[in-house]
Amino acid sequence: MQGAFAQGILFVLGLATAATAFILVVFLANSLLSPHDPSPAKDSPFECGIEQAGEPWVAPRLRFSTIAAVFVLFDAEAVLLFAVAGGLRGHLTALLEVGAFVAFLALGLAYAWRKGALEWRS
Amino acid sequence: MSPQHDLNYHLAQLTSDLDARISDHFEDVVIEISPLNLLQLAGELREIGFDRLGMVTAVDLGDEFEMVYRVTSRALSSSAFVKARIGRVDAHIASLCDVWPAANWQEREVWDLFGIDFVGHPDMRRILLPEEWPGWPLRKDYDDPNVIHRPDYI
Amino acid sequence: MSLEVESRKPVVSEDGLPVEELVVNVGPSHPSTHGVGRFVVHLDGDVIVKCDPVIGYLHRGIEKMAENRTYLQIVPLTDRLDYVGSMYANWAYCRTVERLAGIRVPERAEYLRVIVCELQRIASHMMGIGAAAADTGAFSMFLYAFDLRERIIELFESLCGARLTYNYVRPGGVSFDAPEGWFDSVSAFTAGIDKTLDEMDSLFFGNVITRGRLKGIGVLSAEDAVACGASGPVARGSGVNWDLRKHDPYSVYPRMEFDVIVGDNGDSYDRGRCKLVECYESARIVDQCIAQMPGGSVKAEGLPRLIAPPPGDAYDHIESARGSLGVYLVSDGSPRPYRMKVRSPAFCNLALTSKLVAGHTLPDLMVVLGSLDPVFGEVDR
Amino acid sequence: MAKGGVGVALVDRIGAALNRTPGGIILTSVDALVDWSRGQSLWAFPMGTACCAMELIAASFSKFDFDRLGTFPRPDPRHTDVMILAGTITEKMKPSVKLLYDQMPDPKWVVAMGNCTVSGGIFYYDTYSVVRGADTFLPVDVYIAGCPPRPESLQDAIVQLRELVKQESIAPGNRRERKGNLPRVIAEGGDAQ
Repeated sequence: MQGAFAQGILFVLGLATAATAFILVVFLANSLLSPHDPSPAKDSPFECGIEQAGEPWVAPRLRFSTIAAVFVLFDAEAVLLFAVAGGLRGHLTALLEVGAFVAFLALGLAYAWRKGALEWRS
Repeated sequence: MSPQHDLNYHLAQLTSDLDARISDHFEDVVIEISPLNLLQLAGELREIGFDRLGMVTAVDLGDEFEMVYRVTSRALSSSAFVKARIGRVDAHIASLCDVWPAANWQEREVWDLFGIDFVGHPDMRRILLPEEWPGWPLRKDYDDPNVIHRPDYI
Repeated sequence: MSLEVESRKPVVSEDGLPVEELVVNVGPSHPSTHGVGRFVVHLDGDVIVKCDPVIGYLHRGIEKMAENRTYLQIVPLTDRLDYVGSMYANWAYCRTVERLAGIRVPERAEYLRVIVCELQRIASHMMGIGAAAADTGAFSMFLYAFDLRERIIELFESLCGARLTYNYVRPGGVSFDAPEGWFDSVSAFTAGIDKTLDEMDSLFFGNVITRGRLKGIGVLSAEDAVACGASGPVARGSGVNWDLRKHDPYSVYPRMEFDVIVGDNGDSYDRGRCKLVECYESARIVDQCIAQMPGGSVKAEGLPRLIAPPPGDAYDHIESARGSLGVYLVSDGSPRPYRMKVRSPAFCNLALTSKLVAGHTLPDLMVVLGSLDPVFGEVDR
Repeated sequence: MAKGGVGVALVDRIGAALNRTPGGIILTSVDALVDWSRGQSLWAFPMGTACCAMELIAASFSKFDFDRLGTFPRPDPRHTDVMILAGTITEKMKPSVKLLYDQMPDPKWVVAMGNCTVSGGIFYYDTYSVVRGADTFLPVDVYIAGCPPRPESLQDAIVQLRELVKQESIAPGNRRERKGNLPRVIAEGGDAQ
């Protein structure tokens, strides 16, 4: 058990270092070999060939906040379901418990849907 | 009444009210009118059935401009040219945007290239050339230093 | 030239709160404005509050140039007007010159002109539909459409040697007679076209995503279409039954058997579909032309080398892929026109953008532009 | 790293160091590798304004297939190496083209496609709003004649451009110096550098 465990750890460490090494080499080579010629135009935002019209920092619209909240809620639920999904196989009671959890959230979704929270435009 | 007869009746009535001169040109009718009652003529034509304004353009005749409009009536299946002459200095004429919205951009183009002002136009700006372009290019007396004129081979 | 910055004024957002608009330049260099148009879009969230088209980035002053060229030298200029459909751009100009100078065109030349113009209409529609499809994400449709367009360009290349700017239709007829076996290759092309068009129809217009994206976007009522001077598939998409080939017939179109495709609810879907279904009709016209093709010369006899029409003016127009393309010529008796005005359908159709787009979201601007299918050589002249 | 300051110094020191090795063998081999990889993947910014844009589209589609040359059209100047000027440049469009050229990262090249960009072409005489030739305000590397040029000649231009790419070097000494934005040919009275 000990050998297999160590082997697993070594494999993960090896993979991690190989990945970071590859990325570092690419970035280093890129920054070293490419000519650096910074100019104000290069830093200006690209807007189809015209200087930027107006301030980009505009307050986001309120109506997007509802759909964002609903998304975060059900995204968190999905994460929890992934965590539990592994142990569900073969235990009926566990299935019922998770089923109740999902049912409550489905009720919430139905309510939000009917109240029009999912409408893209009010 | 056949459409053609219907059209002649209306046109005859037009000449008396607005002293327009009617003549034929290939299969179209040419209505020459003074710029003062152009707007009234346009309203009348719209009632008769000329619901489509095809073309708005100007011709620089040297001492004065000639505005040329072409209107089409699908019901009467006939088309008519409307011509009006305006003086060269401080050229202006009534805008037909209220009668036919199609005139909006075409009048802006005539303003842009000829410098003819359209009174009552909702958005009188240059459309093709940059805003601060000097002069009116399509006028005959437009001289631009960096225009290279084509040598006369023939 | 000032790349001016728009002034921004607060607007009451849909949520009822006073919030500033975001002004975005969908500018001259943008993949889905089909050329160099710039649309200054005032956004509330992603809803377009106001869209102000700025054009003129390809204004070369062709009308001014025409005043210093003879009537024959202007034909290559008209190629560059509607560069996606140069054949019928030439034809519109040549018809006006023939009417002005009283030139009679032989029958065979008229038939060749109709064949070439109908093939050009299919090629131009392929460009229009393909670009519109690419804007909604269906890039494979662009490749399909371009494959069909390339086959037509090959036919034109074997006919007059050029791929895009043909200079083929001249005042008084056409420049070359059809080479040996050209009609057979055209017939082979039109025979196989129905299958390809059906495929494209189901691939793009049958697709549920396209229906979702295109239906109900940029609705243009029939009265607005006529009042705002729209013509061609843009007007016919709204139910306006007006096609110059049928309602103001010219050349040999009265002898042709074809029907006018009219949409019913005037949204981007109908405009696009009208273009595609028109291609079936064009193929039918080409077949009929080849069947009725007379013999004889392709150029008018006794044509002076230097056309100098009597003083006067003339206007003539044809049904191009974008609408009624008209040319108004004023002649003062010299071999150079005194004034040339091109009535450009793309210019008038593009004027509808700000009206059609208000209230839709930003991606719908691309869909509406795709359906209006502007070609900026003809818009800006 | 300071804005480009230290990075540039580092590159120059390395380039100079490689240069001092006997015969600069390492430098030239690194250059060869870098230039080869750049030449094989020149992403194009299609500055398509008029008819040549149609040929540029036709060239990048299935029949003529630009992609086999590694040239992929990208609508954003940030992702591209070559600006392909396709179509007439008018006075109103000129500042936008200049701005887009400046926004492209180095190393960058310009291909002037079609007579209008080479010399104003058919719109040379009698126009008030056409820029007669892109090299009056951009350093053009490859000129393609034709109105519009055939897609094959456009692709030949990319192949020729690879010769120019091979002149680039990471060491400051060898780097092909650009005399600002003035076109080299006209700047030195006609003798191409």
